[in-house]
Amino acid sequence: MFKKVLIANRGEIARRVLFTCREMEIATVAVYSDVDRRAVHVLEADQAVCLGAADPVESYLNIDKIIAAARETHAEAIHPGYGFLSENAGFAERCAKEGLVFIGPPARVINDLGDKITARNIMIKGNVPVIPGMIQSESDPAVLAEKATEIGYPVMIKASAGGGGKGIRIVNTPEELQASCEAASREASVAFGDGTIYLEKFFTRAKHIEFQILADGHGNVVHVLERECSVQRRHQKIIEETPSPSLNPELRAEMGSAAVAAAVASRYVNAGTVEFLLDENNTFYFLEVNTRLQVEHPVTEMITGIDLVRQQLEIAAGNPLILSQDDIVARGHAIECRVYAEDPANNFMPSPGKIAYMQEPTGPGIRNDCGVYSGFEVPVNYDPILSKLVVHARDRETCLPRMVMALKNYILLGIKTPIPFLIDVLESSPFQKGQIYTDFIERHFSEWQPRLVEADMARIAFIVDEMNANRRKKTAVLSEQTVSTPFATLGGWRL
Amino acid sequence: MFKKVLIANRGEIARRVLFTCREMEIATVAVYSDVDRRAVHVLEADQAVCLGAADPVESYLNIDKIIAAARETHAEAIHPGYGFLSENAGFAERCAKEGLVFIGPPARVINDLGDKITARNIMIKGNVPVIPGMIQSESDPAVLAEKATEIGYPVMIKASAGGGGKGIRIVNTPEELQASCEAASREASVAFGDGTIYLEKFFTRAKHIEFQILADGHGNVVHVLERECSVQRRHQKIIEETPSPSLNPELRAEMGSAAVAAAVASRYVNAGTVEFLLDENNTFYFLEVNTRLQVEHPVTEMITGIDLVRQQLEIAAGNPLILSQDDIVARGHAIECRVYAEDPANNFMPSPGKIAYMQEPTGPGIRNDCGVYSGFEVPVNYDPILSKLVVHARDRETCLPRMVMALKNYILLGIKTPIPFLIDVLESSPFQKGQIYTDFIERHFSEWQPRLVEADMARIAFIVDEMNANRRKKTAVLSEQTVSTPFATLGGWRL
Amino acid sequence: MEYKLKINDEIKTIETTAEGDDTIKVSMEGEDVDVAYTLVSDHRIHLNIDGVNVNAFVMDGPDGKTVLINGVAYLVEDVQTTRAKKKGSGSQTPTEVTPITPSVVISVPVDVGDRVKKGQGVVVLSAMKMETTLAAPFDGTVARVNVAEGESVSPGQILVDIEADEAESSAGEDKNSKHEYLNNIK
Amino acid sequence: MEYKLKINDEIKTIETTAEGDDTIKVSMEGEDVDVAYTLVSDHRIHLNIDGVNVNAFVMDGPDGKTVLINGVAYLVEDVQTTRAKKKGSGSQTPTEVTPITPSVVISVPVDVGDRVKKGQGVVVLSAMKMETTLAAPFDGTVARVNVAEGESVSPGQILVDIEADEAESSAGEDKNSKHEYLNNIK
Repeated sequence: MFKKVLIANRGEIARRVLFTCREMEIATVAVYSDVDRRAVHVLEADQAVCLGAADPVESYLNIDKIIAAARETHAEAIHPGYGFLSENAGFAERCAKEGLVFIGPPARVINDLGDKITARNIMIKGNVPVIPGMIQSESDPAVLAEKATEIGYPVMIKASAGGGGKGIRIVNTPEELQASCEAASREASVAFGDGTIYLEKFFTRAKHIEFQILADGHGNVVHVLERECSVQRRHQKIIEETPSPSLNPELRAEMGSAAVAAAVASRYVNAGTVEFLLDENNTFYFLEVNTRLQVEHPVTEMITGIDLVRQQLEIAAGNPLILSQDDIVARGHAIECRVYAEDPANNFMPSPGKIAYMQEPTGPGIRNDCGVYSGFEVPVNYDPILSKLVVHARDRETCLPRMVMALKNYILLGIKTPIPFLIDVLESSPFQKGQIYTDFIERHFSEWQPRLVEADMARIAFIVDEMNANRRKKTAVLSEQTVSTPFATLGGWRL
Repeated sequence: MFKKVLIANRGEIARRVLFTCREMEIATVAVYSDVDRRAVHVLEADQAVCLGAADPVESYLNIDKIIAAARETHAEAIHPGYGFLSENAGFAERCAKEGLVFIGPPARVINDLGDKITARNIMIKGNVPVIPGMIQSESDPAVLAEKATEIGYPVMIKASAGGGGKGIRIVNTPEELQASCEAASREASVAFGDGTIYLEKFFTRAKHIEFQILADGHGNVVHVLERECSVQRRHQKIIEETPSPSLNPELRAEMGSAAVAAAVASRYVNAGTVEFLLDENNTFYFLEVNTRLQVEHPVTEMITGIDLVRQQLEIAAGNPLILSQDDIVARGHAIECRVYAEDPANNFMPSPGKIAYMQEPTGPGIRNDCGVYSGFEVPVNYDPILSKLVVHARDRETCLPRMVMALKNYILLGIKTPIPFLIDVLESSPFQKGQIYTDFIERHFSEWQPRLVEADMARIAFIVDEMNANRRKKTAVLSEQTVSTPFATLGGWRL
Repeated sequence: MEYKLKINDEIKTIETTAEGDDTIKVSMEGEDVDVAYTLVSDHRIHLNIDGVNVNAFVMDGPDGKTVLINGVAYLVEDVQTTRAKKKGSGSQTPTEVTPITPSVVISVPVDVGDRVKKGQGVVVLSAMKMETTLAAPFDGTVARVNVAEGESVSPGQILVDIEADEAESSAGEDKNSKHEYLNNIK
Repeated sequence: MEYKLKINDEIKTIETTAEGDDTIKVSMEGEDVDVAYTLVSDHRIHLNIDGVNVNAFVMDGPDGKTVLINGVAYLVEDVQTTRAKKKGSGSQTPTEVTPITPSVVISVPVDVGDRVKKGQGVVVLSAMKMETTLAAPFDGTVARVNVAEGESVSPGQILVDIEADEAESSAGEDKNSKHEYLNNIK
């Protein structure tokens, strides 16, 4: 096993990797940008190397600097986490060239699966069902219009190099097609440096079900069950759970086999996730493979007892999988809520700022993979995830109140969070019944505002606090972050 | 199910019960003494009733006041936690008389098993192996001397009404016998109001293995596997784990059956724990039944996924067990460390006081059942337990570094804790090898002092802190609690 | 003491009388409640309101206090004190080009002298991977651009000064070629 | 700055030179190290000592600072400043009957006028369910009993005043009948 690993990421996921490394007695090297000197991963790693300016291009996306940091600290391997360089084939290749182990799939696999069209073709050859759509990218409007008619509206425009909901457009009528294709291509171009697009059938009432896979360098492949990730806002998952309330054992086995087939077809190595779309007739289609550790990996860990980061490290070190498919058995139910610095009542606008006070929920079956702390200033420069709150209980019915309780006991002052929104979603009748589709939020919660049922208690708390105001150290009053304006409009997501 | 439950306890165990009640949508009533107004169970319960003065007799042991609190708040049932009134048959009886459900076994069972001699006789009739020893209590020195010779030295003097290590004496030679019997009787008299004693064979290299049992009111009984609790200081457990490194599947099945037989023989109802002694030849003997939730119950919950408090509530409400013996399967390994307010370098002397700062460890597989918080003043009047730190991992080998990491990340300033001691125990070779006997601490750690390997770093931290001393709100300097004196000697434990 | 406390546009008048240590009597719009409280920490208050226990977490802000109860944050303003302090800002329609949240400037698709229409994008910002476009609050002419690409900006900071037309102009063609870059998907 | 810092009887002399913001040079007994630090919170300091990262949690106390590193608490005393402050107490043999820790008095097995021998129990205390017996520090006569059963007492408080014999007496029978109540199991 490696003696030292560099973690090329920040916040909660860097800390997550750090935990497992420490347990395996692997020394850790954190890297950080100028604004992250006080970030948890820097405080907790054995060593930390400053990369440079806040802009990711100068720090977390800067391959040369990261390689230099690994050299300087004599790290043997690099864990990329998720986001940043985790699905960058060039980075994986560079690591290999430098004699460093990239903890993830080989560059070839990242390349093949990163190009959505290539991935579709691999899956078709591997007998993995794919969504009706184009098998090559296109820029000719006439061809696109013809294909769209062939597939049948609504269609979805996707970026060939895409991921994370970027460069995606849904087109309902032929009239919108051309403008949408141009916009999507432009957005993809900005986000990925590649404006290539293609079309797929769009399913209005679909579910997003994904399977965790593990594949070693010796030809062993297993799937580690599914995750239900249909609850999304702006194509980004916010609540994930496992087992999926939509699968029965037969369908689970069938989709699990397809996930393994996808891994085999792409000659996959390390941990990955095969994403499927499940339509209302329980027919499933391959969507894409995420060639990295997934944000929502903890729900799988909770129900299987498997440490996925440890598996990644073992595989990267060349060890064979010790798990066989029969060893992988679910126990109970797990749910994850992503807690972002954002305002759920205002279109999920980011809400960076200083965390004046934080208190994490605790209790049996509660895990909070957290990247921030009281007094930490959440930087404006990166993804707004603060933590992933995960609960585990014997079944879904028990899991739901446990998560609601945990959310109510999760105190974050100084920034806005989706906590009240998440509570309302979890307590809603369609969620409780498992009627979850990718349009869940738009359908049920598009005009969501917090229910201010305890306003009178809040007024009383105000008065009591005011009467005892002198007990608190006077801190500089935080700057205004609450005014909503109709003149701010949301744009696309940047990498 | 009950609509409202009164929790007749305090601190971490009251909070533990509260968590499950909340998940089951059962309203909670906390009770508290004058010094506990700021205690966690008071802050987190739906309602709280003040019982009276700090002295347990005026509050947590005061049956009349607790019954009145239950009446006043219309609670339907009372959960006694552990300690205090949890094994008080009179309290259970009084609850029944008042139409309140006591969440624990019937008074009859508590009575029978609370008297160690009666319990021994029940077990002998039920074919549960007992330790060679007397089957009735005795006060005649001549008879005691004769019995001791019959049993063979060393012998152990035990209080018939005993528990928690009180009233216990080990006698190695006939000369010591009479004085020890007198001292033990006196101590038992003070602790339990009953000076009755008896003799048992003493095993120098024994292990303490206990089995969790669950029995409903419909005749269903299961065991929920074992806990290894051999690491004890002053006859009090400090580290518990499951599975026991000493059991193989055959022995586990055999002892589990004996535990079920013990439950059946005593007509047990609700959750309980059958304690066994395991000698060097892997022969096991019945020790006693604890007729309540055990401090160390979380390790069982971690490996089985069963919420034992929920089981207690279901059984108390008259529902049949939905678990069969085959449903109870271990996954992974779990360890618990008890974190007390005490000084491990000074004979584990209690260290009450104000917690100036607390930071709980977090991470995958870590659970801290905690009854205190930053700013809380740990009262002098009760058991010094602060929290139970529990970790769960795939096997013992992985569990150990996870626990060490969690202990190192558990910050408590203002009081002394056994954390450095626990780390040294966990990292010691005999513990790592599972060579754990009840004399473990005396044998390996009797002269323990902290290893001050990072003293130079501490000096540097002092300087940096001093240079920036003005950043901290000036708080009243805590009173001196560190001087050790040879003139303080330890006495017995009070209930 | 009398308080006039506003939450989400609803103002309630509250009379308080101190009772003993850590207890007050509260009369809210005619209804009387007894409140016992424990100051648990700097930010946490435990309340017992007519027998019901509540944990409130409180923080001061420029517009009042944020009170967090059971996962929901309430912004509570003291109308008596805040009315004087604030100068007609609040939640009215903005008249200035300023970010909602601390951000980094991605691009400024207008130049000094450009004519802009109400609603036209004038600054593109990024905060935490999400892009936001700030639009002109009225028809007018760009008088000054105060920021450049890559700069960090904060709420309250005026990024672009626009001189309003005398009257709301109804004409005004879209002469900014970079405008296509912006897409309103709201 | 020069510090003389004592941990567990070992005193080291340390010279410090401020370097830049949040960095100092430390010379400890002739060895030089570079220290960069981050003040994470009131009690937490992150140190980088010659490239090695350490998290230290620090609290002020009457005898110096408690520094917690990797689970181990170090009591660090500044000998230069504390020597003046303290008056010869410390860890010498105690000469007063005072509790180690806040406790409740269970019983006082001596009366005023009783002759006591060194080591004889004079007060039984309880702290957190554990009983402790305080013993006479020398042979003498009980001059005053300052506490009663059930009272809460703190370190530093003199519970029983004992007037020492002129010379160490060698006789002195055990005339206190309650003495049997005490048992030394150490």
